[in-house]
Amino acid sequence: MTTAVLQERTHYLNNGYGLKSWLLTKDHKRIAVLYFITISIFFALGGVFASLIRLELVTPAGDLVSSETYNKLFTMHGVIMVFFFLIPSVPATMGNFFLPMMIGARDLAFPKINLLSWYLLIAGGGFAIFAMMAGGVDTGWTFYTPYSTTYSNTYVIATALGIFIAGFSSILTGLNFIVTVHRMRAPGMTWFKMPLFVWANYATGVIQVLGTPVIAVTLVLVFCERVFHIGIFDPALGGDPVLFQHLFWFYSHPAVYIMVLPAMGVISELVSTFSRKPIFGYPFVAFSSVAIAVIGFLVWGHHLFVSGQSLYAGLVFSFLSYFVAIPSAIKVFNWTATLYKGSISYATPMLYAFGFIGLFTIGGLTGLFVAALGIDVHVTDTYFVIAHFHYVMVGGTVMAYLGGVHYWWPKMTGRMYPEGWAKLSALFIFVGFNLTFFPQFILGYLGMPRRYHAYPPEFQVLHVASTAGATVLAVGYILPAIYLAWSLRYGPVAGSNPWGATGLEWATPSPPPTHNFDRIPVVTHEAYDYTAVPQEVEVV
Amino acid sequence: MAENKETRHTQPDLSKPEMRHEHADVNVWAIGKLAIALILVTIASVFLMFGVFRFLEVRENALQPPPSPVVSLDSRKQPPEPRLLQNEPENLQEMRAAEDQLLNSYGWADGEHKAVRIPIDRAMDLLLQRGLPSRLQPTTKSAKGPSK
Amino acid sequence: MQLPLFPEQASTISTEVDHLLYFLVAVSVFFTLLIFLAIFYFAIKYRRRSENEIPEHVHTGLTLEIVWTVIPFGLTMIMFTWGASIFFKESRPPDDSMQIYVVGKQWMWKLQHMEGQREINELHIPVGRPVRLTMTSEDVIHSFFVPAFRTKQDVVPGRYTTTWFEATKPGKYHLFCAEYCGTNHSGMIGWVYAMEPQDYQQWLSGAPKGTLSQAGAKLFEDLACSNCHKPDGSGRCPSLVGVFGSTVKLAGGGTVKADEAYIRESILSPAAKVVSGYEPLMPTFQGQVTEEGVVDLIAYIKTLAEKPAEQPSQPGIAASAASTATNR
Amino acid sequence: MSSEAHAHAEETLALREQFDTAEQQKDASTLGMWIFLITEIMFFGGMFAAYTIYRSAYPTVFAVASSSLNVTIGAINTCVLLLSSFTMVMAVRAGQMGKRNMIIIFLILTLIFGCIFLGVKAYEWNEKYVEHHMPGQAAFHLEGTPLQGPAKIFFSLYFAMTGLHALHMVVGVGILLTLIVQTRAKKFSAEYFTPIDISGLYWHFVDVIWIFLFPLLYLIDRHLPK
Amino acid sequence: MTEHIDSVKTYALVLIALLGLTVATTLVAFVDLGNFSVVVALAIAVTKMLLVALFFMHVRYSTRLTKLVIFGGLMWLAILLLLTLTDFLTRGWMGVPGK
Ligand code: HEA
Ligand code: HEA
Ligand code: HEC
Ligand code: CUA
Ligand SMILES: [Cu+2]
Repeated sequence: MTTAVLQERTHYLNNGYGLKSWLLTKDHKRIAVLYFITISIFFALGGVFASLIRLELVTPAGDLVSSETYNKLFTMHGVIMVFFFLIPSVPATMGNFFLPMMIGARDLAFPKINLLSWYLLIAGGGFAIFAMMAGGVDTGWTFYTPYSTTYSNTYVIATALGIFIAGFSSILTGLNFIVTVHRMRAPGMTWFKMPLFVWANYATGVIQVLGTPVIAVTLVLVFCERVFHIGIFDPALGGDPVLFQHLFWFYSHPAVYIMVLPAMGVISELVSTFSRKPIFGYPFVAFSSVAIAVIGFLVWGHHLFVSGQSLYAGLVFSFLSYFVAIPSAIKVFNWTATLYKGSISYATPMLYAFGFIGLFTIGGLTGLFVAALGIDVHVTDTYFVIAHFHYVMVGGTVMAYLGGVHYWWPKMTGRMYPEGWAKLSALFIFVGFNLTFFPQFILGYLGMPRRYHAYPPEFQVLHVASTAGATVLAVGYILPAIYLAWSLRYGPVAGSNPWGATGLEWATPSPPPTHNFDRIPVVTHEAYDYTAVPQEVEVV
Repeated sequence: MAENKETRHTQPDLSKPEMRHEHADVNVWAIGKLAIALILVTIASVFLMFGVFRFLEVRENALQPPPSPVVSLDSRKQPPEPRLLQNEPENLQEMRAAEDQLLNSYGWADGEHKAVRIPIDRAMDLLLQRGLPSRLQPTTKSAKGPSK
Repeated sequence: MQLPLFPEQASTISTEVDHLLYFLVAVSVFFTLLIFLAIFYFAIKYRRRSENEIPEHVHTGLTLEIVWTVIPFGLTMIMFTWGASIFFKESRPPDDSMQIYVVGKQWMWKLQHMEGQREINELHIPVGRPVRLTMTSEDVIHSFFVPAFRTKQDVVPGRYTTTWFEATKPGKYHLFCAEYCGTNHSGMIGWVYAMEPQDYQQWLSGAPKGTLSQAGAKLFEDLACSNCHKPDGSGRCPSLVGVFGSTVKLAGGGTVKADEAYIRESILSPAAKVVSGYEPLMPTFQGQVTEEGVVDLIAYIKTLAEKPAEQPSQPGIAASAASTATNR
Repeated sequence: MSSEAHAHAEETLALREQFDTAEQQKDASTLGMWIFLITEIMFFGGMFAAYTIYRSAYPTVFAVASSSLNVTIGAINTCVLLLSSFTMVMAVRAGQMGKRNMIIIFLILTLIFGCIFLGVKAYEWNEKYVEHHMPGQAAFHLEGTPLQGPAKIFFSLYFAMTGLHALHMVVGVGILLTLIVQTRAKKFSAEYFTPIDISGLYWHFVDVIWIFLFPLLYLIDRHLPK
Repeated sequence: MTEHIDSVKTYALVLIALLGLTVATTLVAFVDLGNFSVVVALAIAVTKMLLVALFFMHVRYSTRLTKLVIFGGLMWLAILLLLTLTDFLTRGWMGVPGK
């Protein structure tokens, strides 16, 4: 299969050239590629801020940057990573590309709205970048009032507007996914024959639709208060800053499940394909995605335990926070059980899946620490919480994201990634990650507060270890950027089903044609039935 | 999640457009029941917390030192004199201030406004000038200047 | 090269928090090892031998699913109850605790002892005695955090929040501000000195300026509270004698316990809760009195209690001392 | 869908290529609009939550501040909006029957009622501006009195909620105009009138929001003497 | 798809009911029902919402999925309000300022 043959066949990549064919495309696959480029840039930007933070924290005294700059660094790092990288990461790239193909549809329900979602993310990102260039924002990614409304004199409004617009991108993506799954499945593709990746993205869509509007209106109220001093959150006029925290976290906890659920969907695919076995307890794993999405809306008060919230509410939210942990436990155990008596291959995506299950378990279990009222009083707003959420977000979602990128790379680009380099970078990432964030658990329990530009000298050794880990991690992330770009030109040509996977997306040539399927597939087999793996599609 | 009853043996006739996508949707009735169950569990846990709150409160109150009898009095009244000093340094400091005030100020020394109180320094100067009403031995002249 | 790995245990609650931590660490290590070892074992035992090998079907039963739902649920309920009981203990100061007022202000802590000592970024407390902090902020949200005591409580502008601890070990412990509050958030730190009781008394009797309640009395005059609030309750304003700690009947029904938060609210936004039988005549003193001023006023109002039936005043200095002590 | 009707409707049917049948497309659009309306419920829900908290915290102040709003105008405005809902549903009914000129008549009527509502709203806001009830204004009418803080919160909630509602009305008016233009361009038929149908849903939803705003903002404890 | 088409009479009746309820809620507000008046106002508003939704928004004939979506939306609004109130209504139960 020489590269020449590849050029002739028209597929979604060479079906039209030039800027206009990309910027006005309605093809869900092209929009996915646009998203992929956008969020990689935001990830790099957020990563640069993270590296500067880690460099600053090498010394106890705040001597690399001024405290104003440091405050802007971690704020921009948090805002860009959460709103412009992690929330769109899996749903907007792999979700957009593969959800329609997995259920046998030609495209999403509303392609024009799908393109609008991308433009909204770009517009929102534009505002955030403008705010950053013009002087940055220093309120933390949580924008707590009254600091964000009255005392901060940085570009709060521009950043809030950026997040407001990007929020609608997330809402419309969620809406698109929900309608597509309900109305556009191929004949025979009942709900229980759908791949678990589709279940996870469906549940994520539900959260995006129900949660994001609340932060949108909260940002509008912050905007009004900052411009008109109207007092909804201003204590001097009788407003209550804790009300802002309630409205902010009503969205922001479900938002963390927006970030992790699609990643869990990817892991279900990887674990099944690379152990060549149907997922153990398919209905339980499918249901736990929806359960996490729903119960995720009942627990936001666990971010307010010491914020002045009443003790009674603390009891209620701590109790419900433990409810939300059970579906995650069910998922982890079912993934591990799938490996039993499987035929396990060590391809890079599977290494990332192993990494995800291990690190998500550690991250999730530390979530149980901070959900316990007695412990959270001591560790809230310390590096313990930083370690908890980096374990589940960076050790979890980013690892699953990279696993998914490598898994579907041959299908998206028609090229295979270099296996050797991929395994090396996975190792760098796993080692670098643990060296960066495990010391932060110890720092946190010692009492090192978060968002500190200077700290007492006795914490220095752990900070230096964490920064050393961050450099290894940075190398780990830069490697894929290089060899994946390299593989576009020089990578070996991939077949239509290099992994022998069962999804409908593998029943199309790599890269797939614009209309996905010549004939609408009829689904007769159960999900993950490895006796009926779609055979190599002969390239015409 | 029961999907539509008849299992699909025959191949759908793809020529007709309606047959080109799956119609079996989610069993809304089952989800409705789940939603109701979720609401009940949430409300139940909110009230369960009421029980936990009461239980912890009773347990905690038991550990508290018994309140001193004085406190049980109606807080509007204070026990009769003499009372324990609650804040010794404060009381000591106030007593000294009161004494200084008495010693260094002008004022009526008695109710009938006959005798006057004058600051101690002033009194000492006057005493020096007037000399002490010494007993009859004229010989011991006061060491200091002439008596007035 | 210092490398502490575990914080000091310097308060009664710290040992209890650490015991819960050990339990959680044990559960986490167990499940982490369980998952990691299972992955490694399965990955090696069932590694792919040949490319087209299809593993036989494994029957997925319901029992296993129930087992790994019920066990984690049981564990979480233990974690919740244990955590909740510690939290309850941490939130309820003993009745006999020593009162300290804390005012957080952008990038410094102002602490006031009842005896009048005012400290900046430093707090001297006796060991073995529960200390209760009533805190508020003059600008943004701060958070009073002493890692060695395992206690933390946000300090919210516009209302009071409370925390308490009882030091068990004399020493010098870090005080941090844990809620982001702007440019110098990392500079808003200080020290808590836990001292033996005798050292504390010695420190206490250093050079107290006017006590809190004295400053409050002066303010009560300056702000003309006195010409509305007469001790005998004449005129159209309620007497404040003995109001602190009593339950006040409100206009429009309902009662409220007159604690520090109620008194503060009556001063800064009187319209919020109006005493039954009175008109909301009282102007707001928002902006005319600082947080410290409110704290002084509260300290003064606490001392207002009905004078017992007037005893024959003993003559001489003692009388004046006794009388001055009571006629504030 | 009988087959011959299906063939006839083919050319007027703007069937997007990713859908197989018109019914599937209509279901998808309706479901999509309803999910969008749910996001609107949560959008306004945030403000309703703030309203609930502050009303329970400052009941008397909210009653006093609410009494400064003009009830009669509010009631009339509510009736205007209900009328516009009626004409909107009549337009949708006309769409179902494919009667083009009836659609246009009722759309125009809905447009008129919508503009009346916005006009009355503008008048009310201006009156508030004149009476210094705007929280942003320096000479806020209750300045200095103890009620000043919470009253500002009531009025900021009042302006935020009615403002965003008015903004949704303006968007609705824009949609109505496009619909009128499209109907005149013969885009719709008895088989394909989905844009009118889902615009109707949007319009009725905005009306329902006002149905809750009116009592919650205007009618707080009106029985109390001023 | 020949969806059921309502008669003008039904719509007119619903309109009259809505207008009537609006007048009713305005008048009721001037009657002192204590804190019961909020309940009445909300009850009237909910009935008006149901009228508009069932008749004007054709929820009566729409798919069960649409009804579930509406029910879900209202339930989430209830979650936001209820769980926020578990904080604000229980402040001060510990008798300690701030808890
Ligand atoms: C991907 C993101 C993600 C995920 C999935 C989670 C998952 C969880 N989180 Fe976390 N969290 C964040 C992102 C995330 N979190 C962020 C960003 C913050 C801080 C934001 C800020 O302040 O800036 C935060 C903060 C945060 C807090 C507030 C800390 C503080 O600021 O005081 C709390 C408190 O309860 C919490 C709890 C939990 C819980 C109980 C889970 C559960 O869902 C975890 C469940 C998983 C498991 C339990 C592991 C798997 C189970 C087993 C291996 C079986 C054994 C299990 C049992 C015995 C139960 N998180
Ligand atoms: C959501 C996702 C996310 C991600 C991925 C990360 C990634 C990282 N984060 Fe963090 N972080 C947050 C979310 C995230 N973070 C949040 C929400 C906060 C709280 C903010 C606040 O308190 O307000 C926070 C705060 C935070 C802190 C605490 C700051 C403080 O409290 O003072 C620290 C400190 O060490 C830190 C470190 C890191 C590091 C070392 C990484 C590393 O993983 C980053 C490594 C990545 C790189 C080095 C990028 C290099 C790669 C390239 C350049 C190639 C790619 C480019 C192409 C493909 C084109 N983060
Ligand atoms: C113009 C007269 C006026 C002035 C000046 C005034 N008050 Fe008041 N105060 C009142 C009235 C009337 C009430 C009862 C109505 C109410 O609760 O608002 C009251 C109530 C109070 C209460 C609650 C009493 C209770 O029984 O619950 C406190 C405490 C209080 N005032 C303290 C102060 C302080 C401290 C000052 C000075 C800084 C002050 N007042 C100045 C008129 C006044
Ligand atoms: Cu004060 Cu941070
Ligand atoms: Cu959370």
